[in-house]
Amino acid sequence: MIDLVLALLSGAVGGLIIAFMPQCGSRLRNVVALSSSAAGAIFSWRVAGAVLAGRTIRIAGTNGGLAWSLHPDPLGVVFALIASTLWLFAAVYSFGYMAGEERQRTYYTYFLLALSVTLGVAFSGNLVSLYLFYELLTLVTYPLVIHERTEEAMKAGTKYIVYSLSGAGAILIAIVITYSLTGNLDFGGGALLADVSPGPGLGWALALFVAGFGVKAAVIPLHRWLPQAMVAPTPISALLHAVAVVYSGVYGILRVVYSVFGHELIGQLGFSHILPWIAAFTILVGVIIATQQDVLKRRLAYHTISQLSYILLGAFTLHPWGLAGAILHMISYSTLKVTLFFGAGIIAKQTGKVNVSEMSGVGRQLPGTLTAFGIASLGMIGMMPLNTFWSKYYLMKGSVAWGKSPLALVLIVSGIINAFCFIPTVVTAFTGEMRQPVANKERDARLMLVPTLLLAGIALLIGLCPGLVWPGVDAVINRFF
Amino acid sequence: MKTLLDKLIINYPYFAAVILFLIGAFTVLTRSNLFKKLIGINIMESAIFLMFIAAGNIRGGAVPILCQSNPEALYINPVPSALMLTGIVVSVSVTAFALALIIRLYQSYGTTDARRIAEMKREVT
Amino acid sequence: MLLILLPSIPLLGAFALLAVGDKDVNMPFIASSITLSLAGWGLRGVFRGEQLTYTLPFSGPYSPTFQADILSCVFVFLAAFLWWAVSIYTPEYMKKEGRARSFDISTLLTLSAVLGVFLAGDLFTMLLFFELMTISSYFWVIHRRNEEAIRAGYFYLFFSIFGGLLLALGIVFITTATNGLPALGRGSIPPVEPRIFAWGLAAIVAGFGIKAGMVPLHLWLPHAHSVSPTPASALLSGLLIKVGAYGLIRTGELAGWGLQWGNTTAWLGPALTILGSCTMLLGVIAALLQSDAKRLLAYHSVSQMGYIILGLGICLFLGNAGGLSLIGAIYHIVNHALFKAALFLGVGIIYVRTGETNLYNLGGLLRNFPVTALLMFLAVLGITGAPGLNGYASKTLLHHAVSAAAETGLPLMVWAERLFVLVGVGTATSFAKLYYLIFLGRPAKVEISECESRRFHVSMVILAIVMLGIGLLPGLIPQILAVPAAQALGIKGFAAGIDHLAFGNANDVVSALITLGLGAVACRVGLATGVFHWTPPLWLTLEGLGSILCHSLRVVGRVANESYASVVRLISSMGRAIRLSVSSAYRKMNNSTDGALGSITLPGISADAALLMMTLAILIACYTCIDLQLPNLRLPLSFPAWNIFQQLPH
Amino acid sequence: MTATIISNLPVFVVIAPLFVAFVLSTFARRIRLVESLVIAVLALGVLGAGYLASLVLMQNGIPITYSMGGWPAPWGIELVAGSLSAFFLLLVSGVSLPVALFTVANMTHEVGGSVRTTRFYVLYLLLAGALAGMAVTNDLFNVFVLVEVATLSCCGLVSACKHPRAAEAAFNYLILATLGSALILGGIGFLYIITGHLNMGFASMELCRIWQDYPHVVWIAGGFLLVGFGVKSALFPLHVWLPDAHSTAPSPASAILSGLAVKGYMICFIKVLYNVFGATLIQEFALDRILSLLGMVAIIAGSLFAVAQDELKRRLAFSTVAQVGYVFLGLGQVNVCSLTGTLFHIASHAVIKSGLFLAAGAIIAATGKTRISEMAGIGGRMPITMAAFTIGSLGMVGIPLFSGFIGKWHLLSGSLTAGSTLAPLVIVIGSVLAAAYLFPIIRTAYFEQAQATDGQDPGAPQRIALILLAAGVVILGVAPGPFLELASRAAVELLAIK
Repeated sequence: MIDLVLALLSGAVGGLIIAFMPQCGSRLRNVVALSSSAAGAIFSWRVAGAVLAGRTIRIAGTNGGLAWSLHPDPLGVVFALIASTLWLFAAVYSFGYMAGEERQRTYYTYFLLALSVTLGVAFSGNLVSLYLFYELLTLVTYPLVIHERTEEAMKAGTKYIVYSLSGAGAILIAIVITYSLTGNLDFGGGALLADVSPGPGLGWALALFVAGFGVKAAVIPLHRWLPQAMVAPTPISALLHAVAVVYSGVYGILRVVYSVFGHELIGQLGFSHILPWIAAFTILVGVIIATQQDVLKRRLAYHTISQLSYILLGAFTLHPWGLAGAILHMISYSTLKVTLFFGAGIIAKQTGKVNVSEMSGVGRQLPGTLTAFGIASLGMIGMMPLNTFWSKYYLMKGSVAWGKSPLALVLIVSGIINAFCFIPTVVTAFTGEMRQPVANKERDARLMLVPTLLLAGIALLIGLCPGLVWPGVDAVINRFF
Repeated sequence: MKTLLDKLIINYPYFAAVILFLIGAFTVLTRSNLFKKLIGINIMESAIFLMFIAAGNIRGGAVPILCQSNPEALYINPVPSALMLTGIVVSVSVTAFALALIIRLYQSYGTTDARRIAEMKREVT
Repeated sequence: MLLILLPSIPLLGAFALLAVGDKDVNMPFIASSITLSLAGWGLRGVFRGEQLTYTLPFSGPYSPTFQADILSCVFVFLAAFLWWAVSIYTPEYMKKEGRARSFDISTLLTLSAVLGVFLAGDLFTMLLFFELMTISSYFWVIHRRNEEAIRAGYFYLFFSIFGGLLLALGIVFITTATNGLPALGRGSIPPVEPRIFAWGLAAIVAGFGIKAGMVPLHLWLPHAHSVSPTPASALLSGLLIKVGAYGLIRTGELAGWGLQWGNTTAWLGPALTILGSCTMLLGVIAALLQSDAKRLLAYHSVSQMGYIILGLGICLFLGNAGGLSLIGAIYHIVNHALFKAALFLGVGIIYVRTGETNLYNLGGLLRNFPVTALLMFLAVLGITGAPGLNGYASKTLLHHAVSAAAETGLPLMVWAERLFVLVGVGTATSFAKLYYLIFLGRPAKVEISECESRRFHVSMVILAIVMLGIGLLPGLIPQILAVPAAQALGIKGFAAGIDHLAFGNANDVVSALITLGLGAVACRVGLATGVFHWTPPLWLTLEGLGSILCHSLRVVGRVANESYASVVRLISSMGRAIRLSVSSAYRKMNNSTDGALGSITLPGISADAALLMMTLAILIACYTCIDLQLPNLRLPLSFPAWNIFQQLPH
Repeated sequence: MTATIISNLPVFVVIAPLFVAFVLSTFARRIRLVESLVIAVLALGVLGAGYLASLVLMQNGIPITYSMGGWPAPWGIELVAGSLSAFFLLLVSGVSLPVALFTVANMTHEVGGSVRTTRFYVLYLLLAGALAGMAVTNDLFNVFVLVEVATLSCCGLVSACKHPRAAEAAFNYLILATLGSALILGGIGFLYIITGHLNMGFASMELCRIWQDYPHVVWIAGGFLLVGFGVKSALFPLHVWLPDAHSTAPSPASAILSGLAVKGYMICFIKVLYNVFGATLIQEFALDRILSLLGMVAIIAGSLFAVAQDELKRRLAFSTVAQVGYVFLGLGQVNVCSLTGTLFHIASHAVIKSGLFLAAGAIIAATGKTRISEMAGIGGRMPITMAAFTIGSLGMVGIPLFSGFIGKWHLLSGSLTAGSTLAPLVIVIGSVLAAAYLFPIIRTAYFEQAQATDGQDPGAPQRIALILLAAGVVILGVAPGPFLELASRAAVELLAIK
């Protein structure tokens, strides 16, 4: 119980300390940021340990006829673990990346607040709390998106907030529909709507939920904010726009499918049979668009769009294996994508190069970075020694077992396009001619490089021994099936 | 047709009220002079007063002073009249306030014609 | 434990090499020697019929398993031996190419990966090492770092990645269909869902087929093999593509040798036969047309892989009766590894000394390279199937098997038999051409650098001795390796057949000689008429098709992107138009001065009052019309035309 | 003693501010005394209202009745303090106190001269008294009188500044408001003609008995009342007076006008609608559908207009137009949940909007800038003001944890219960549009590069006022408990009347 509260508060407290600390030095600020994200991670791990061991942790209350509740279940703690662990890495990376930047105080304040809110999303035990933290996440991350304060950044921020709030509006309607059907919004028991007979109201609710959370999950017609939000500093792009924020959308959809509707009911709604194809469409189109982008971060952004739909695909298969794939992909993809973003950030900082076409030869200047980048690229394809293989494997298995083998083919095709997307970059980075002189050689990149390499290592380790993360996956499956 | 005519004749105060109301409304709508607008408002309010008082009237009724000798006598309803006294007070205060405002506008713009005030404002901006 | 130790020795070697820096250590030699001896010592039990297995105690969905049966042993020995032989050659050769250390590291990693593939006890582990092999051998291909190498590298990498993905897909299908873990070396698991199982087999065949250079998935092979440094080419052609063959054999095992489950797997034999025949034929035709020595050899690898795949196909087709064919295939794998490595090494020597691999720029080098010429001659005889050398034995076995299949009367098999003979002639022709153009013929005007090194010849001599030994004792390998391997794989009931087989059969010898003769004649004719210079139009060559494919992929990408961009533009312009019109509308309402909505001015009050009155009038009208039905404000809850929101009918 | 206090409480909360208002002008020169008197009487009002509310909550639905002059119900004027009254009294006193606090030591500058300031306070207290009266009255004609008192004091407040624009706006407002009053009076007249009662309870009973005999008259009465109260409470097509009036008034006046005055008319309308007509007649005469249609139009149109404004106070004024739409939308969905939501929305909007106007006033007073585009970087220079503004905005958009969300939640779920699907959509679109017109202000204030360096947070009373209102937004959002309880009881009581 106390762990849960501490996990939730650690980020917020750190953020507020930084916000109200009078003109502190960067060293002190870094210490606060590191310790509060470390605290968030540690307490999340403790919560996770307790939850996976089968204990119930629940804090709940009612507020004006609306119950709120914090009640982490396996799915929630998996998300919380991913987020809080990666936050730690991103914090360390930020120390290197943000050194010498303007507006660091604002940056770290919101960076840490976002940790709390993300954990809130993960731990929320009913739809109202989920909605609350989902909305707050938008607001807290907005200042991070517009951190550069350029016109482009402001535009991106506006787009981000408009998309997110519209999505949240759709979710609100859907929540109210759910509430009017059942009068209960708690995730604690079985699926909320399990006893409701299928009808048009349910179809609307599902459509609104998916559309609402789909905004943050960047499902294709609703994805436009994501590539533009990449004007944010790299740690933010890495953490928020590849993991925390977009995962809150994905997590929401997983919740909706398994906790609100339940896989049995949702299978009876005709609409649910269209959903995996939307995900498949997003997977393919996203990655194809990604291959055509020249700006590396934009490429990564479109690639994110594609990869997020892997998770959704797994969720929509309504099969234990598909769900296992989705959870595994949440874990694996986040490590790899953060690695990729970190790599892109280091390249941009150290050489000033942001375009793929300029990157020939940077591998010789930054071998460690590009090695990590290369490993992550291979992972994105779904090659064996990396953790994404397992997620892909279970995703495919889920779709085959569900009787939709073409979806497995979609994953294969997407894998090969992924190869086209990143491999040439890495190869030319190592083998190509260096076209321009190096911009910024003196900067000490160790603070950035160490988390990057560590993450790549973790990805490899999980790939070799998926048993490391399997208890979490297993618990999630047992929770819902 | 006969019944309509009957109704008209019997309910003539109401129709007078409607006509007055329309006259007032027409004045408010079409006159740009602020005083005339104010007068229009007053006419409209008078129409409402008339309607109320007419509603309280009972044909052949006596003045509503309680008379011990003839308890069964028909009185007109005194309540609407009393209410309208309040209404008239309200109306007067509104008129006074509006006049004060008109004076202030006249001091600022030198005219009481709404259209000219608008033109002057447009010239300033 | 030993099973993990074997792959990790080269791995440790690679790390050691990374650690020691630029010292001059022939680490591949050391590592492969250790591996070879360790394997010889440790795997001897396998030949007594044991099967070694070892499972790493990992929890979760994947605990890596290793196993060694006789088939694995054959391949492990072959790999270790070949690496050992080639590593003697490498240091001298790499003096010309440079960057020896990185080459050695990738060599060691590849050895580790290859051993891992052969010793893998389940499909996941196999895939793991398979992918590792792809990555490590990729560095061979791009070793020269020039544009051609990079291009070939892309070809190689993308094809291999695709292969890996197909394997993954196949594993998914098979595990789903059988509801079991995909173990290797333990026979087959009956499928629960035959259709999915069949799809899985197809995916796996395609996946391994890519590595094995199976037509039409061989496009990467000639490029990759010809641009990499010669020792790497030797190992690529000699062993790496055999990994594909190994995988195909294991696939056959998984499929229960084709006959157990009716239609589910019965298609596999004929399909592989067709693919094998095509591979043979196209490989040899392409080889005939090459002018580059290494490329010719690379195409020949394709062609020879065709033999092996054909053998496997026939085995699957005939089932237990086709054991001969499987033995032939395994035998041919061994032989081809030996002579193809030798051939590449020979060409490498020529390249090191002359800097030239184009056949038409060479000639008459017999005087300058007598030893090399002799050794190359042996290797050429081997590959063309001359009696007395190793190729003859395996080809004869395969020929017998094909003939046996042709006796079933199936047109496919009859044609396969005819093709087999034809390809034999083609092989002879192309090697006659190779040998003639390099060592015989007109002396060429090439500069020959001095640095005759013994070490070049040592490895070739080792290979030649083994070839000769096998050639002279053709029954040895089948008896100690191939037959037990096949039996362990579950093929029974052919031991009698092998005993009867006399490799010195006059018929076979004569036909082999006739083939050689025809080949020589054809070569003469070809050289005279210039047929070998014919370059087929681009669309006809598979490379051309490949580049067209590549190009069209790129076009698809671009078109997709453009259409995406245009959709986005369209939507955003629509959005902007709507926004503009709305905003202009409400700006108009907002800013107009003379009594419109929004902002009122003093004269505007008239209009406002009018509006008010109108509203009142309308409302009163509404009320007065007694049964006024307001338009129903409810949205329809269900879509009229498509009822996706409704419950499904069933 | 206690019994006396209790029975006189309804009239006390009305009379006290009115009385002080009359007394006030005698101290015109001693502005400090005037201010402290105002604060004192309003604080007393808060206490009284709080006590009344707790009594009502404890009494479980039995209202406290007070008959004026000792005349019992059908003849005399009756004051009834039920749940609705307690709710609105609490709101009036709770909002008018911080707003008055904001004016302390601040108004002389804006209004000019201490005499004028005293007059401002007189009007302010008159308005507060009238609003309190609206909360407790149970008599139709009394409603009209109080509406007129409120209207006149509103117009006075609007014209408090010396600026000619203020006089113009006030005149416009006066004309339209009087027109509205005339209509309201007409509507009351029609009701009186057919029922013969002015007491709402009796009128309702009578109306219930005879409405089928005079359907046309009932319709006309309803129409008159709808349009009349529509004008007063700025329902969309009739809102034309509001933006000018609310943006030219002094900021505290704007706060009280947007926050409370408009709400007073709505409460009256709710009383007339539900206490006299009753739920059955509302549905019978399709008033519900008309109301929700008008509400939806108002939400969308008001929000769109608000987005287009660059002047801060005008934007907030148009936002009021939009928020009024929610109330009418909620009134149109005749069920408990919606009515609860409506009432709660009234409360939350009162708190939020007065906070926003006060913050805007503080900014304008400190920097002299009225346009949003000129306010770049103001957040760093006036942290408390902008923090209050931000909290208010979040509440208005309907972020959970802030008061707006709870009202919207009930509105949404009520309209879904009523079976409407368009209404939830409009509510949500309204929220998004609210974000569209409020968040840019916050963005400009916090995240744009500042050119100017002037401006700082206002003095202590102003800060306290802002903090109180912001805290109110949060408290209503986090722990709405008794307030929501009162609202839902009021809703139940309103629907219980046949």
